[in-house]
Amino acid sequence: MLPDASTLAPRIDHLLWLLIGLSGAIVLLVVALIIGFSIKYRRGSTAKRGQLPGWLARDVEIGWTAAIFFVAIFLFWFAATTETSQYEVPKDAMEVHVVAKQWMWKLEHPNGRREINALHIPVGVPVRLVMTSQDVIHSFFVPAFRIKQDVLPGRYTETWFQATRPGTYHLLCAEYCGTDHSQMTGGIVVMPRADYARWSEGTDDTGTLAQQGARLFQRLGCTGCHGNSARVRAPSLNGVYGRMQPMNDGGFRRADEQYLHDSIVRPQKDVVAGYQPVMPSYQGIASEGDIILLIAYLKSPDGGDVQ
Amino acid sequence: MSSDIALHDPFEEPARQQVAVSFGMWSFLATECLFFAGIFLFYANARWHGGEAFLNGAGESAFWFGTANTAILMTGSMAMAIAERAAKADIVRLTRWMLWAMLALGLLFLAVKGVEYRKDLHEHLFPGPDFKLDSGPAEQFWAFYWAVTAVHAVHLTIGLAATARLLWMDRHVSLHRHHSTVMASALYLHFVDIVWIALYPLLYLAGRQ
Amino acid sequence: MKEDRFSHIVLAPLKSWAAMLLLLVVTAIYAQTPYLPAKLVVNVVLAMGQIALVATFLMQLRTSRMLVRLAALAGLIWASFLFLFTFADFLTR
Amino acid sequence: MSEGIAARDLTRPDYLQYGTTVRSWLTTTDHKRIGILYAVAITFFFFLGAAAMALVRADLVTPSADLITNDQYNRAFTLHGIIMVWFFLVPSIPTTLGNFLLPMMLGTKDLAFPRLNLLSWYLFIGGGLLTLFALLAGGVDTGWTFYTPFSTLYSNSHVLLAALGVFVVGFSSIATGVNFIASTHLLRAKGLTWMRLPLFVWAMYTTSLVMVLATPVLSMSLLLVVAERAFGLPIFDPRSGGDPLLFQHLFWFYSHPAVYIMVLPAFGVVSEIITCEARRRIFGYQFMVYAMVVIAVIGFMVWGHHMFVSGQSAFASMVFSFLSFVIAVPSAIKVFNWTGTLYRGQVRFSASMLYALGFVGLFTLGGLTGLFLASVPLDVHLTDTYFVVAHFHYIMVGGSVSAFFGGLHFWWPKITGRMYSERLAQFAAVSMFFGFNFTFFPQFVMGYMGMPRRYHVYPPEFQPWHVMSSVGAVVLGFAYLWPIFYLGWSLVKGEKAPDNPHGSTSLEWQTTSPPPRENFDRLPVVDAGPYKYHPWHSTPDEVEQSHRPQLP
Repeated sequence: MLPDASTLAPRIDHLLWLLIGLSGAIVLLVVALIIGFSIKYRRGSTAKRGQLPGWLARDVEIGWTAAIFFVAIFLFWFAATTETSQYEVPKDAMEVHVVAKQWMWKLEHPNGRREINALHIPVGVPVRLVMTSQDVIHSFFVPAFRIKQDVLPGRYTETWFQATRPGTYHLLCAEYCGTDHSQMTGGIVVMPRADYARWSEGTDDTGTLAQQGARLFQRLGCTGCHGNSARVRAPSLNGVYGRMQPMNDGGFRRADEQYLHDSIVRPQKDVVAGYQPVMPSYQGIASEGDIILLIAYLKSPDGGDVQ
Repeated sequence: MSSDIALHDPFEEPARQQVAVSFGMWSFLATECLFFAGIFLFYANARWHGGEAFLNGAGESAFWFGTANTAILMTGSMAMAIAERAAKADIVRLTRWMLWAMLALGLLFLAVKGVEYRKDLHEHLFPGPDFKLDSGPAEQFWAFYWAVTAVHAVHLTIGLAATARLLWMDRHVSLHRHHSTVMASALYLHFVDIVWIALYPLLYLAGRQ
Repeated sequence: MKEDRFSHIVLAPLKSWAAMLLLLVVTAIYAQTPYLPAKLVVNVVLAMGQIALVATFLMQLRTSRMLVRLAALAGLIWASFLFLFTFADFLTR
Repeated sequence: MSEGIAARDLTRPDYLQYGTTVRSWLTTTDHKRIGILYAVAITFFFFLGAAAMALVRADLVTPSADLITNDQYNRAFTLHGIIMVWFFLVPSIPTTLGNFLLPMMLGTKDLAFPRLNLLSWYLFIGGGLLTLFALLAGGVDTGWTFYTPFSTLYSNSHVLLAALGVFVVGFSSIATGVNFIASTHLLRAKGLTWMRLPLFVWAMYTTSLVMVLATPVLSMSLLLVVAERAFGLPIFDPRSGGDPLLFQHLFWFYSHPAVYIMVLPAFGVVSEIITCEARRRIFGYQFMVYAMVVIAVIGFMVWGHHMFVSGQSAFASMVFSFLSFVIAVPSAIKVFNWTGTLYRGQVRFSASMLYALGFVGLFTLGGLTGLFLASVPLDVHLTDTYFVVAHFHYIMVGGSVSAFFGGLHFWWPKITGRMYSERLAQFAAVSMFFGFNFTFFPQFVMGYMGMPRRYHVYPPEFQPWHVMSSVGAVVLGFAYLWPIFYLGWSLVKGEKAPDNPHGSTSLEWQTTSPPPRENFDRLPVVDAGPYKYHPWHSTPDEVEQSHRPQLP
């Protein structure tokens, strides 16, 4: 059967077997009643068929309805509690950036290592996936970890898992995305920590995401306005990640990954208070991969602090 | 008085048929209400997420064209109401005049709309490569503008066709006998007017600061 | 044409037409003058007022049976389901 | 049998002999003939959709793409989806059995708007031709869900034509819905109060409510796809701030109530069959009626359970999950009441009864797997896999289609005036039950193991399950083709049907079969509730026909 290779998997299996048990009992009850009544009271049989007392019919009915309602509420509560623990992403999670493109997965480790349709991760370390798509809706589905999250164009979606057992597991695209939807698959390779350390040693010299982002920050001309010595008035980006920004039309917005992504691609949407919407859009100039590098650079400690 | 209402098949007495036509038309208008609710949801979502840029886009709309058109359609709707009541009271000349008034005002509305469309196209306000403002929420406002005004124009054209058909029927048969048809057309045109009344602030007053 | 028929057939629509035009002028002016608060809310409320006028008087909902009024209301109620639950998603994302 | 409402004078022609030219059929406003016109149209679409699925099931026997290419596979399953949902399941029971029986059960001559009824059929045929042209000209590869931005920006197939075809057929079901609601409100016979209506009429009424109030939102969402794809208006375009989830909200606001449009009529048919064949008054009539009304209303508030993993907010997912659990309660009430109706009855195992009992069993399994998908953490794992495919096929095919076949067999003598061979029909019912389970139960297991939906090439470890499912599909195919022979045979050589072969006390059985043009010679007067079978220590045939109408 399906291996349970993540911390979430056993909890999902418990819920599944609880539901299978309950449903099996109800189906058996209904089928047994139908077959039993049909045969016992078949036409022409001599079974006793007196009149049913009125109160019996009504009380049995109300009793059954209340029972089913209680079971439904209990199942909702049980499922909801399982789910809420999945919503909080552990703080120390290892961040992997995923870019889905029509019919391939591009994954980038924090230390700059890039992979296509494969993801090497250490066992026992929570991994946070920050995902976006370059074209249509895809869906990051790893059956063995029981996780699935749609990957939307123009937006970051997140999910996380913590592998508990080394091995290679299927990575599948679960949202229909065109001709080769069924070929958009890959593998998650869960390795013991020592092997993972040795594997990630062999990074080529492109440097970490933040270093690549710094070079890109210069090349795309961001320093022209956002540099410290820039003449054009633009908000300073030093340590901007996570700060609450006052907006022009009143209200505040936290400068999270989504806000930074939108400000690069659609700068007119939410302009910081006191500034004019003069920034050109980088739609089509900076690809999703480049935006990930820029954001990684701005999240690094001395991000944005450049002449 | 009610004996001379034209009866259709399953109904025995005209009062029952009157309620049936009115109830059937209102049920259809409920579906139209949900139909437009879909595109209003798009407007609400685009305006909520669009923020300032959306309102800049809305600022480009032609305020005076919109206000004039709203007044025209309201007057037409009133004319149709008078026509329907006159048909019920069998006042033939008033019914005929008011139907012609409705047709004329409806065509005037479409004409004013045509002029506005030409002005908008001239100012590159159709979403696309040469869109006047920066692409993004402003372009979304104009996507809503073109889509909803086109759908509304189609609905108004259907209403005017129904009015023309009433005028054609008027020459052959007494509209008093076919009052339920007049009532159905009147309800439909009133609904087209209601949609425009709801659209007017969203399209023309959103951008005004 | 007798007096009461004239008032029902011509005067009643004229009165509601005049009221609607008045509301139109008010909403247009309110939107144009700068620095007035809550323009969106006021515009929408005035528009709903005009719609209520058309529905009750011109479309004679006031004098029609409960069944017909229910049909008129059903459209709005179900449309509110669509808005309610969709914005339950948009606002809390 | 009892002397029905219509005196048996052979001079009066029944509705089939009323005009035999093609023109008389194509311009008829008789609700009975329009029901038959619809039956012919949806049978054609049923076998077209089934052919597409036979191709897909044959190809899925091997994990690699042997029979057809990826693109052909995508167009085949999209064809299956679009044809089966909009051109067979949504119209199946309401437009055929509903059109035929509703006026007779209400005790009236025809529906409230006969010409609107004929217009509904022409809209259906128009939409059908548009969609057929789109599918033959190259097909659509977006799936029946038309998700953006794939359907608007990236798909290079005939999305526009298919969207317009479905847009037109939407108006056909709105017209039928408005007709049914107006007729039920305004054309009930004298003495037929709301709480004396047969459950089939309640099913048609609640289905029409859902059809009328849900279809317009589908029309608008497809119109917006056409506006974006044909005219470049950036409505759902993520590059200019559009939200793909907006389309999913608009689409599922229709598409979840659509599954209740498909299953509510089946509730009505099954209630009529079980009460007549078990000779028992329905168990808990009020509970059954309120259950249907609650399903019709809350059915509009649960669509978010299709979008738990699509990036919807956690709060919205919780709200939709809770309401999806609550809506399971009315379905459970109905299943319990059908089972209760069998208690102390006189059960006869006719073919329609076998279909009805099969429905109750399969619908229970389908409904309970819905609870799996309503709980958010399980749905995260199970959605977009074959578990979901199996779930909705259990309810649509195991439930709605077998109820449609049951209703077709139960009212066949009334519609055609001919009897069919009971033995062959029972064989067809049983073979369909086993063929269906053999096809779709393996998909539950495959789905939990992580086999995604709409996959043409799949990991090899799923092959045994796919082979099992494809073999089951062959048995199911046989079970669907089999009725064509013996029902066709009954049309030609079948013996003349008596007015009331099943001894039912329902209004439509009190007139001749096939019924005359105006259904009844004298409009019936109703004085009591719908199901007067209660045997009271009596054998089945002594069920007194207290339903004989008094002269008005």
